[in-house]
Amino acid sequence: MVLAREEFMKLLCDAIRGLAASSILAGLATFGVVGLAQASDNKIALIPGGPHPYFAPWEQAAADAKKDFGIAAVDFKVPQEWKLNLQTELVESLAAQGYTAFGIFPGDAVGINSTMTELKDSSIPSAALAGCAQDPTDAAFCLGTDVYNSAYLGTKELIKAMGGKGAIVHLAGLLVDPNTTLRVKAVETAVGETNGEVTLLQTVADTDAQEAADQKINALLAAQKDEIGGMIATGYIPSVVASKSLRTLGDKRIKFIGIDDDPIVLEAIKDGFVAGTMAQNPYGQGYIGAYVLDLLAGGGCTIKEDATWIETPQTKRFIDSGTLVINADNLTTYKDDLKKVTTDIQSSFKDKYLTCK
Amino acid sequence: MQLSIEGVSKAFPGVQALDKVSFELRPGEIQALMGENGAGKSTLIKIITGLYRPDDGRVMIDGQEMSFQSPRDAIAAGIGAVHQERNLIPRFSVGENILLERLPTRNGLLDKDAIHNEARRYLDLLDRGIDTHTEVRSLSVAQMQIVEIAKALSLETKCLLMDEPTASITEHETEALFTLLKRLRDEGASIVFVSHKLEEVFAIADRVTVLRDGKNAALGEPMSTMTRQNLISLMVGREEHIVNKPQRSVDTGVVLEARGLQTSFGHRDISFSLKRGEILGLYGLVGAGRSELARAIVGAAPITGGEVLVNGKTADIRNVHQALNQFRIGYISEDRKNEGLILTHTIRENIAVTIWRRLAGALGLIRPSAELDAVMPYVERLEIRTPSVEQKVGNLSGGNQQKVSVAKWLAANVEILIIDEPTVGIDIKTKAYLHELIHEIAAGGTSVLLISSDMPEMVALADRILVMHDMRLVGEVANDRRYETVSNAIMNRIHAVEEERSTATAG
Amino acid sequence: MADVPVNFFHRQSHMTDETISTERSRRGFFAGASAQIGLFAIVALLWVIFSTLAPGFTSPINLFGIGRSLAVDIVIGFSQMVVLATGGMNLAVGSIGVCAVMLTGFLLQDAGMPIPVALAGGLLLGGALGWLNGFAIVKTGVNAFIITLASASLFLGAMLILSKAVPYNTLPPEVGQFGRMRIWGYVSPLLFIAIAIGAALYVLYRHTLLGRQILAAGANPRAAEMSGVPVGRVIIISHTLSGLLAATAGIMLVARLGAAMPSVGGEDWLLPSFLGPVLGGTLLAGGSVAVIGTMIGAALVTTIRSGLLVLQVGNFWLQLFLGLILLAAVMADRYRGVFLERRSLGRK
Amino acid sequence: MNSLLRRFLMVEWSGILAAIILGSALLAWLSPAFLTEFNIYVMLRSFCVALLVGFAQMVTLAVGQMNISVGALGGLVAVLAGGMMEKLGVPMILAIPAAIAIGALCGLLNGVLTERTGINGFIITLATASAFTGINLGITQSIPFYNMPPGLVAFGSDRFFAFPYLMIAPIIATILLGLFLSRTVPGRHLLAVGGNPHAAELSGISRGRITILAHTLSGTLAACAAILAVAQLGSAQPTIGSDWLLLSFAAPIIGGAALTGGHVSVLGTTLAVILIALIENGMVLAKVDPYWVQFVLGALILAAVWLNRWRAVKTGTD
Repeated sequence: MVLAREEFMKLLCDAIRGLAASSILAGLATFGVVGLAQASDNKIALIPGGPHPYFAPWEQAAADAKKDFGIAAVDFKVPQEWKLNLQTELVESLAAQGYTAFGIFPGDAVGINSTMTELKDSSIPSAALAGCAQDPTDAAFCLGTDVYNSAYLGTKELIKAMGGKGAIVHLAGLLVDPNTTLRVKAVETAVGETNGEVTLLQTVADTDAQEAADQKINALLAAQKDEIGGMIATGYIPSVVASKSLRTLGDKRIKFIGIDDDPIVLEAIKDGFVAGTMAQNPYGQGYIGAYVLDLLAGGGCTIKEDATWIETPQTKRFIDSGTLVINADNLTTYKDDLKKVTTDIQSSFKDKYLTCK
Repeated sequence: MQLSIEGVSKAFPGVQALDKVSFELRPGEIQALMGENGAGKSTLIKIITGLYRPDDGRVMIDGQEMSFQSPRDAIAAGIGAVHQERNLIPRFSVGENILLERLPTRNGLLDKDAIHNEARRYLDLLDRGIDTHTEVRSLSVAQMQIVEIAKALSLETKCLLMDEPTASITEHETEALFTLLKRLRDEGASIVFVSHKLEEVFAIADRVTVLRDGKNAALGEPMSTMTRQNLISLMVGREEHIVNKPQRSVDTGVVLEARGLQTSFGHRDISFSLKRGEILGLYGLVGAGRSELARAIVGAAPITGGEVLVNGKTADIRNVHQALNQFRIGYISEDRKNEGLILTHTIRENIAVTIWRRLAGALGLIRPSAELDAVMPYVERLEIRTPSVEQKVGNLSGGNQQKVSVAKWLAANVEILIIDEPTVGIDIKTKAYLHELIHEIAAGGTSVLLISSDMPEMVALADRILVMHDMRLVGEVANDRRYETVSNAIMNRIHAVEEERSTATAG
Repeated sequence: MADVPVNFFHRQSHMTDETISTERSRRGFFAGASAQIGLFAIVALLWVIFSTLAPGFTSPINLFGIGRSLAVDIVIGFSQMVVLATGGMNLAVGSIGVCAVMLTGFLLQDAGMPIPVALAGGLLLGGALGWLNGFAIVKTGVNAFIITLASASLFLGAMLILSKAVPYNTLPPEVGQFGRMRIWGYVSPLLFIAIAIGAALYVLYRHTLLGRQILAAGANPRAAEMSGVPVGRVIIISHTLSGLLAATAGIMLVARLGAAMPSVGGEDWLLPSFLGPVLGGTLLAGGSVAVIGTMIGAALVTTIRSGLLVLQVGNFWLQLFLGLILLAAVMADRYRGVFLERRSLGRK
Repeated sequence: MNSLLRRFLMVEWSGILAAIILGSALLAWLSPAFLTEFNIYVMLRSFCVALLVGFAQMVTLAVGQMNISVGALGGLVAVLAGGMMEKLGVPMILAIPAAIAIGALCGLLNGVLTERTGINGFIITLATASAFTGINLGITQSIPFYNMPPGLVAFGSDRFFAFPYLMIAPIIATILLGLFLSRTVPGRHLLAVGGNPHAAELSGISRGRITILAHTLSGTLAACAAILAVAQLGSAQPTIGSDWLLLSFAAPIIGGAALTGGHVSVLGTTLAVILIALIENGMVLAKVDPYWVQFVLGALILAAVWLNRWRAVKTGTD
């Protein structure tokens, strides 16, 4: 039964590959004059840290990139669980199957490095997408949200929404995740810059699981909702849970900045319970990532070492995939803004960051 | 109920437990089922009660062939049983245990009053002293046995199988049970009675079936035609009985001495001495505190006062490890399933457990061949019947298990051996053999403290007999191997103490 | 408590009896080892199937990957197995592992110690934390589940407090090179470490005083105590060994990842630590271990997972097939055992 | 009076209760927010799901089994309920019972597989856990169902003073389960099989059927917990249940259950869940440094268990 299914899927894959090849040929015939990007026979895998709604747009991004850039295959491959060893096993297995480039979200910014080194040793380029791998790293570049900057800007935004003074609380993710440490620092820095006008009341960590987040955030509100002037969440789950708790509480006095565009958060922004959220650009990360990896894997291009990389606490080769604040004003238009950012980065990437033959 | 078993066979890996065995039970009779340990009695009972399915042969009730898939079916067909193993739920109350599979309910919920009233009815037939609300795990072994019997009775089945029901209960309770069984028989019930105690079989059974090596040695012979001797020879295949060992006087140095011992069990002022090569009997009724004293001596229970001297030096024994390795004292527990043996381990490992330290060479390595060499002499000497020493002890019959638990302490080669009820639930042949052995090791210079409630055994073996009653030593009796005088002397001591106490409380 | 028969765990006893504490000599090697052979046959069958269906399965890079993750899983399995042998369990394997990882990282990176010293430090810490578990269990008499549940939290917490969760990612390059090293092109040296530990444990349980005492204490603590086995000491030693093995697994991961991170270990190790031993035939009730079985059990899971990855089963459905194949494998093994048992009876 | 105290101390969970009282007093003194209506509501609400999860494991422990799949099963039920309501438009009144029935069915499957194959329940439920998670992820592709009926969401967040409506379910479950285990025939048989399987079988109790019953009940309870989690979170998240496993064992065992079966305590489990909720709430209230949270959690669990142990040794109810 199972095997029959595998057989079937293999056939299906072959069929799709055949179709793709013929359509590319047809495409070349038709648009040859226009000069569409050369069709490549690269197989690119986009790999998130684990199953997570944030990465859902990658699937579409992969399909679009494959079509737009004429790549043999761009596949979205998800590790079974949010565990480093499952992610690395997936990468190794795909490498064994002949994938030629990898766009990886480093679920663990440090832990992924040895796998990237191994990929490089086998001349397979890899890039960190959505989040960065910690230097020293063999990732070709990092295209994503600068977690430090995002948290810093978010805190700034929050302070602005609070009118420049008050006490805030930071809802952080897994404490053992190196990114969490950066975010904690970023929030502390932003608070520090107010010269005491704003104080950091408390940092609540390990809010990455639904129920833990629910329990901790509600307990926090119960304990000090009168003292709290604002809250910032730097994780997907606490952002969702806090939006919901504030709605339940019906308290619009407490200002809240979340992260990512989960429907619950957007809804809460619309109804005024949430001041804003730090948007990221998952689609753009996947789309541009696939585009660049294709260029690198083909051997035609190499990374330009002296390009105008942004330097972050995590890595020296960072490209911001676009960080913007979604608030009531741009709630309906932010997607277009992000699209524009995506197009801008993609069209200038080759010249800015690559050396091509 | 007419129960007939025709040509039933049952094999286990390595053993043919039953080989074309027949058995026939009529309404209104008590039939004894006899045989040595391992003869196949328990297997037969498990087939009748639906726990095992026979490989071959038929089980018929009132002329109809039955095929029990589980004990449930057997109970439904009207067969109740008291099994040899303890079959109670430790954390449940006595009442619930008795009525376990058909707890009375009212409106879908358990009717606690009904449970206890109902259970009370059956319990009262045997013993009024047990409260039906008590949790079973806090009962004594004897009380648990009573509960088991009450549980079987409560099924009110027409057929009752009793596998060693009297093994751990007092004489008084046994009498009550017998009266009851006879009454049930007269009311038309069919009863199978399994026991190693010949006296009991003669006292209660109408007919007897004997098994030997998984085959019928006798089938439904009337008891009236039987004598003790021919019943024994049917079981063991030759004549055998308990022989008193020659009287000895041991006049050597003291190896173990207790001075004014007190324990947390309530022992007070226990003083005695054990000489080299002596067999010192410790007699007492169930609950007198003998096993507890033994446990305290070997360090398995705390001593709260007084002192123990080994070879004249004060010995502070904190655990069995120390007792064995430092003071060379061993204790053969009466509770072989829980304390004596590791049932899931092999014979080899069970015997060698006490000598691993000695066998271990450099880096603590044990060579299996050395282990085997150390173990085999005891397996052979004790005639432990097994296809291989790699057999798990849990698969052996009770008698062979007991031999293993003795063997491991023989292997340990200790100077002082405390032997606790060595022959309970053991067939006559093995019992005689163990007696021979105990005598032999004492003659070889090992000092033995023998705990037993089996008076003939005590008289046959001990050089001196200490009498224990209610956590105190109440006297010492010299053993001249004359059963009447010795047993009278012992019982007199116990009665005297009882009387003293009742006058004291009356006064 | 002690009078409660602990037999529910024993239900699987026929399918499991591996090596140690079971019949062997008279019934011959194959009868004794048949349980592992069955599981081994299933693993082998899966290898045949996967390599036929997906040629990438036996490519050097994939074999190397399988071997390397298997090595760590095996040692994690061992760290649980040694306490299962005493009838206890250790929920703190992951926490001990990560503590050892972070100490090793600290010694290498911040303290600048030479590699052998740092490794010894990590292992020593693992052993010490294990000893602490064992000591608490024996002295308080509270069951191992609760003690190690609490200590898992304590150890992890202490690590966080001391390290502030900052990873050590500039270790000497030799560490990472060792983790990436390939012998004959497709074998990781880590696999040899795991096998060497397996061999040592096999000897421990089969041929040493301590091993025998551990198994006796696990099978029936009261009987063992009454036979002169120092049960308390044996339990403490087993927990120390468990801590040592957890630390070993952690340090193997340091080599594999080239960094010491606070995110390895923890709760993530919990299920894998039970999976190998239990699939391989170690009884949860204690008194038996299956060293080779643990290795094969871990191999079974790694094989299925890797095979499904190579076969490119749909993104999110992989977990389902993993469960189904695992179920099929254990059932096949079980029925093979039942079948053999029937046949051996039939011959008599 | 003294004997009353002694009798109280004889009860096995009295140590845990004492720890709760002690802890509450301490928190009330430390943080004025502790006894506010809203905080009590928050604590009660956080305890609902955890309690049902603890019960789901408790019934399998009672019969001497384990259910590794509680969380996976819960996650599957949550997304199935969510999917039915959002994608298929099934009304809440039908979708919830149907989802719970599916949970019961999954439990039944666990039970039947364990019983028929004779394979250790640990392995079986480990494998089914993987299968359940696989179906969950396959259906959702890890994207939650967001649009839950307002009635359900309101049920999950509304309150009557400090009393969350959500708590109605665990209260009913506690009472029913307490009655079931102490006062009904199948309940007693369940404990009998766990306490001494051999004896139970010899008494004519069908061990197989009782084992299957326990697993089915476990599945049902896990499913109820999942529905409560959906109501509480306001969306059907595929990650529901992913962190239930350890909690599911910790609650009954801290509450006095024997891992070997045959002995569980509904009240003990409840108190253990309260204790855990209290510790977690207290750590937020007391503003414990995040780096210290894990450490303090472990230390407090250890302290509570040690207190109970000390009590047991002192009263001889070891």
